[in-house]
Amino acid sequence: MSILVGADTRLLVQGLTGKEGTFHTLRNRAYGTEVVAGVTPGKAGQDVEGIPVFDTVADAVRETDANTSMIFVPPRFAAEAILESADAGVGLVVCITEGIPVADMALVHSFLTGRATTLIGPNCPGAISPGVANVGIIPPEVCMPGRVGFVSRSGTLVYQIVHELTQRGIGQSTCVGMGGDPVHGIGFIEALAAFEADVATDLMIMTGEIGGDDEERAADYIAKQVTKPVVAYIAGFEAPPGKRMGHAGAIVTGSKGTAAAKAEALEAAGVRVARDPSQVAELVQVALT
Amino acid sequence: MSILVGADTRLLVQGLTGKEGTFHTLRNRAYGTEVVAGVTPGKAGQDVEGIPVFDTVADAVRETDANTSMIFVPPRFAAEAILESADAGVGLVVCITEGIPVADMALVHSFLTGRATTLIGPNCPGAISPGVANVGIIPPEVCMPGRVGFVSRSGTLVYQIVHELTQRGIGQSTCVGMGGDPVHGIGFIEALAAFEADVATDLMIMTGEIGGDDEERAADYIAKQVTKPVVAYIAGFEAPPGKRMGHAGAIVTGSKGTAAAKAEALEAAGVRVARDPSQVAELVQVALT
Amino acid sequence: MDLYEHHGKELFRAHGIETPRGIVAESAEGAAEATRELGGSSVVKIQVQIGGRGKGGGVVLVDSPERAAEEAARMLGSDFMGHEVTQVLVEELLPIAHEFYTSMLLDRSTGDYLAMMTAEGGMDIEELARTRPQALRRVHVDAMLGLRAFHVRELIGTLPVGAREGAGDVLRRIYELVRERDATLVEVNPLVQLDDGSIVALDSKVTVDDNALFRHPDIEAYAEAFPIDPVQARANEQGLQYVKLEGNVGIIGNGAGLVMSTLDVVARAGARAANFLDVGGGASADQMATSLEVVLGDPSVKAVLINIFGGITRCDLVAEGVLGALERVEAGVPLVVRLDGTNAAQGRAILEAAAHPRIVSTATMLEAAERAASLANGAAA
Amino acid sequence: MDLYEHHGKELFRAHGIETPRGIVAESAEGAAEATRELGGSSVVKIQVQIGGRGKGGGVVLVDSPERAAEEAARMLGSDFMGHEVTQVLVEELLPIAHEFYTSMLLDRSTGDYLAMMTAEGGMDIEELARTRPQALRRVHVDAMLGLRAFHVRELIGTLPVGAREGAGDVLRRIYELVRERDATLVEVNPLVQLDDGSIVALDSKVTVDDNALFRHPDIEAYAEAFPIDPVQARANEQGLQYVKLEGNVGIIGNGAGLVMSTLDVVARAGARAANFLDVGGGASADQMATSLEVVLGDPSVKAVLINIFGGITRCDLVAEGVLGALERVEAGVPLVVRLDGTNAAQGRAILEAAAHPRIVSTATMLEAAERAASLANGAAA
Repeated sequence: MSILVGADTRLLVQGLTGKEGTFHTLRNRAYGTEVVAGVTPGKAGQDVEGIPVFDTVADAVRETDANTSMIFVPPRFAAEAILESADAGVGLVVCITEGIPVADMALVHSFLTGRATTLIGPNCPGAISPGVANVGIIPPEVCMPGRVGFVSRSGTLVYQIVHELTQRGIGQSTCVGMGGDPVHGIGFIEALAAFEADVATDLMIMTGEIGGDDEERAADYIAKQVTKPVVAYIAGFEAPPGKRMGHAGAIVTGSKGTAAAKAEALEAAGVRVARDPSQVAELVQVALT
Repeated sequence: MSILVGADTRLLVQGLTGKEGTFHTLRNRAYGTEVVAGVTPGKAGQDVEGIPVFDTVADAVRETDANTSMIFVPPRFAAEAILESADAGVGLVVCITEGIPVADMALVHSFLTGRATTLIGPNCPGAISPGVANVGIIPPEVCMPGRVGFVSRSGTLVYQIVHELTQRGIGQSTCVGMGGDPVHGIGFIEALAAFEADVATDLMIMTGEIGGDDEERAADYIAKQVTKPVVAYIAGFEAPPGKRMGHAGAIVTGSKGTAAAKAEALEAAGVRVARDPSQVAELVQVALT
Repeated sequence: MDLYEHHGKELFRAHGIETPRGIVAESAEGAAEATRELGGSSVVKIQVQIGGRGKGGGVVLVDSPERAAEEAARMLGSDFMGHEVTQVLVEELLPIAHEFYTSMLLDRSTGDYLAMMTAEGGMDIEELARTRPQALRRVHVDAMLGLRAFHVRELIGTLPVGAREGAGDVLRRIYELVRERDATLVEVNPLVQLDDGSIVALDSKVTVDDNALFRHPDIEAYAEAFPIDPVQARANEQGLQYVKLEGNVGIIGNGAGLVMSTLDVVARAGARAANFLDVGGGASADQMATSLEVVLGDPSVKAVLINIFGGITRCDLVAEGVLGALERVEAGVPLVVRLDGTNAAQGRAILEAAAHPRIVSTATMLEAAERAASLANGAAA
Repeated sequence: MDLYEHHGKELFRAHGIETPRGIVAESAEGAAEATRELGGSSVVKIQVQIGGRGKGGGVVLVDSPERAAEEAARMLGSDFMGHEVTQVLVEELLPIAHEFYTSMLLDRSTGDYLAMMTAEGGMDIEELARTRPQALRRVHVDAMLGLRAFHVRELIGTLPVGAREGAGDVLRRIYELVRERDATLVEVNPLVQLDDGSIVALDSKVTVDDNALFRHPDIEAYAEAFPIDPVQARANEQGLQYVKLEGNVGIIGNGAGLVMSTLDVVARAGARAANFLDVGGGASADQMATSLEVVLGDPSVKAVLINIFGGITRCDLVAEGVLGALERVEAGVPLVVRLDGTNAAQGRAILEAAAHPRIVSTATMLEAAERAASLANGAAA
């Protein structure tokens, strides 16, 4: 079992015919993900190693029953690509693209509110359910099937920590890189809720970063709704305070947003918080035994 | 018990200071509805018979914890008024205003999708839970408390049929006039679902009209999801076929939309369909005994 | 409001959608002159507020001004499916390479816009939708999201590659027209590609939301070209919803549902309604008087049924309105009056006190319908 | 990108928001001349990419051109909280009746825009939000819904009645600016009403989304006025995220999370990072070489830690990049290299085979941090 991506994933790829799109799609397919379609305007009728290409997501969905979309289109077109998939009723959209203007994402956020599409990303490595399906760019070699769920804002920290879990023989149910953009889709809370409900997940890991208040809100949620053990890691204790955004920014986030405040909030919610990435695997092992 | 409006209704009225707004609001209050606020831009600080007036819905909600809004503003401002209440988090909006441009309602429809605001109307008489609360213009004299739920597209048919129910001593849990505009809020399905879940409702009545396919979809829903008895009446068997909307309209609705087709669909779903309004009360009496 | 084809095309041109050159004529000579201007041949099309003109002989190709005059003479003043013809549109003939179909309309069952397009413009579209739905592209457009590039790509997908860009452009302009002019329907059948590659709307069917006409005085003014029905005009002036029907029982009621229902009940009582007339909510004495004038002005009416259920409307005022009207209008036929709801007792008392010889007061809707039907049938017999 | 006040005001004026007359000066004489032009008195304000200038002596009222020159001389070339001052803005003094505060920003926790306004412009806004939140109106604006009349009415609710219409107009213009120019923050503190009733933005703080600069070449060009840091410029050119810090361990890693984490681990190992440098995903040999040049160019660096976890990035290419860089750049300090993930074994083998005297290869991140810290501290001792 797993969350978000799995045996019933039928993947279409927006931007399949681009260099990165082709490379990662073929890697995902080689891993066992069912890749059913690509979408590139103007290239309908072509194929990429046997994967048929369509002009629109609606066409691709109608012809192939795709239920998941992975997006590799350039930043200036990526928000539109998310809207296209949502409008076509695709259930899960994984947007890998980095550098999307945040105003475009604010429109996406508004449109997705209350609609039946879940978004992962943008600027994220995607999600992998080891041994079953990989949608995105997480290197599957570092993963192994198992019962730990993992959600992270950072991509490379996913690779790093999953690698260490695997080295200790601790497998994963699903690893999700939610991306660190200011306005993004699925967050810690949605991922934790899914793991909490997933019978094949025994424990979850979340790794956060300075900025925003996603981790603080996750801590609240864990305190109230999560019964499975949670291990966390927060990066950025030593990060510079960053550019001051005027008074308004401080009013929005209050004293929240620092790594220390986040770690504290999580610990107060009963989460074991690692002090460096390598400690995560240790804490998981302790929690599982 | 009841649906939509009841003892916990805290009503604010957009357009309270207008002639109609004042008249019906005071009638609603006299009936026992808790009216907590009015909203008229530029009239903050005034009051109408002790009901405080605010400039914005957000203000009114903040100061009075209003949870329901009734709208009496002129058609060209009414959609904006609905958006204002939805944006301020008001849970139920009852829009009485008639003649709102349908394009304005299409925007409202989009914004409300997936948001936590229920809309009744526009161009509707509102909802009454006899003996408890009245939000709208249904004359409460014709109602009596009881266990029949009623939802109707037509206003005057509500009055007519409720009157006959009451004359036979059959009381109502809640009567809802959903309005007959092309794009509207709550429909038969939402009302029937609420009545189905309401422990104080034993039977529901729905009265429809020619046009659209709300009744056909309700019939599908009843067949699949409703266990309580349903009595229906459809008006418009003798109505002229109306202006031809070009081929496109016919493609949208197919053969649906006639009173006969609607009555047939409902009967096929096990609904008792009255042949004239007065027969409704008879059928209800039979069903209840 | 359903627009004439030539008014719809005026809107098309204002939004950059190409149409054939056309001239409106109100006389046979005018049609001949127009055809001469267009080079000696043309297509002559009756202008009415309904579709289906092609099948009904309302669209004719002519190869000379004389033929144009003949056809226009036949058309003008005739009745086309209940619509009086006062104008014809005379248009140039164009070299057509392909015929397509497109439409955009407000979809009441989904609360958004539905856009459709197919490469098979010559076909019967309803038939096509039934038999080969894959040939007809249908796209729902959320009002806040608007028509997006991906919607357009989807819609043009069945068209020949060389026509797609131009057709996509037309779609964007139609959507703009729909949103900016409050159209609830725009249908172009056929939309054609000419030999030179350009995309032209050969026909137009445009419906504009009556509730939004206050925003579009220019469109409202199109109604001046419609043939005038004085009874209808009188009713509209007073804000009454009036539709002429085929029976002999005049109907006046408040609320569309109740009036429709009254029609049904009268039919079940063995008669047919002569009209649909909804006085609306909060009917005043004045509106009631005008309603009576309108209904009594119809010579086929043999009895009138006034069916009022008082909500906002107060029955005492209705009773006074009826009596007041009878001082201004002579009632040659019996009036069956049924008052119920707000202040019904007072209303009935007022009627009883007046003891007007033509007024029959009844307590229930069914009884009222039966009395009115039997009075009308008795009169007819 | 955080704009200078005078650039922000240029955007304000382009969107119809009034600002005081102002002249940018880059010399004491320029400031004097500007003050003369403005009538002999002015306010002189340093231009830097951060706020808090008022408290730091960065804003001074002067009553003569000579005083303006003095203040400008003091300001120009100075360091204001780590920012070099190269420009001052000289503005006219205005007769102020009321001071307000307003701002609009993209709120990452709700994914929409947050607009705020209060009549109390002189106050410390963070303090006000804490102590008397009812005095600060806060309104969330959904991006598809846009700023509506009711939002504006809510926001201006605490202002004097005579200022509301004008302030509402400013709010609409700010929203337009935010949406059309991809601003993620616009703050006006104070927004003032003059004695004549007009509403004027006395200050501007504008941040524009870096990801959207491709849509706004005019705004991107504002960066030309910023003081140039050659190291930073070099890094930016290669698409590297580089931030100078205070320690002595140079850091190179891939992915913001991993680099931040590396900073933390080095700190726990007893040293401090000299910089943050993220080579990004799919780092090429070329980027690796530039990264090393950038980091080694910092004289405070006593050891370098290269921490790569290969995902898209291939460790063999990283190893080759490091060796290639060392042919171009002389490394006067030790380089601790930790390679893991995609092709890590090959990468480590390449380094081993090269046996470069400065390179220390380690297997884990913790070990790498400890080695780098002790090497840097040893060198420092």
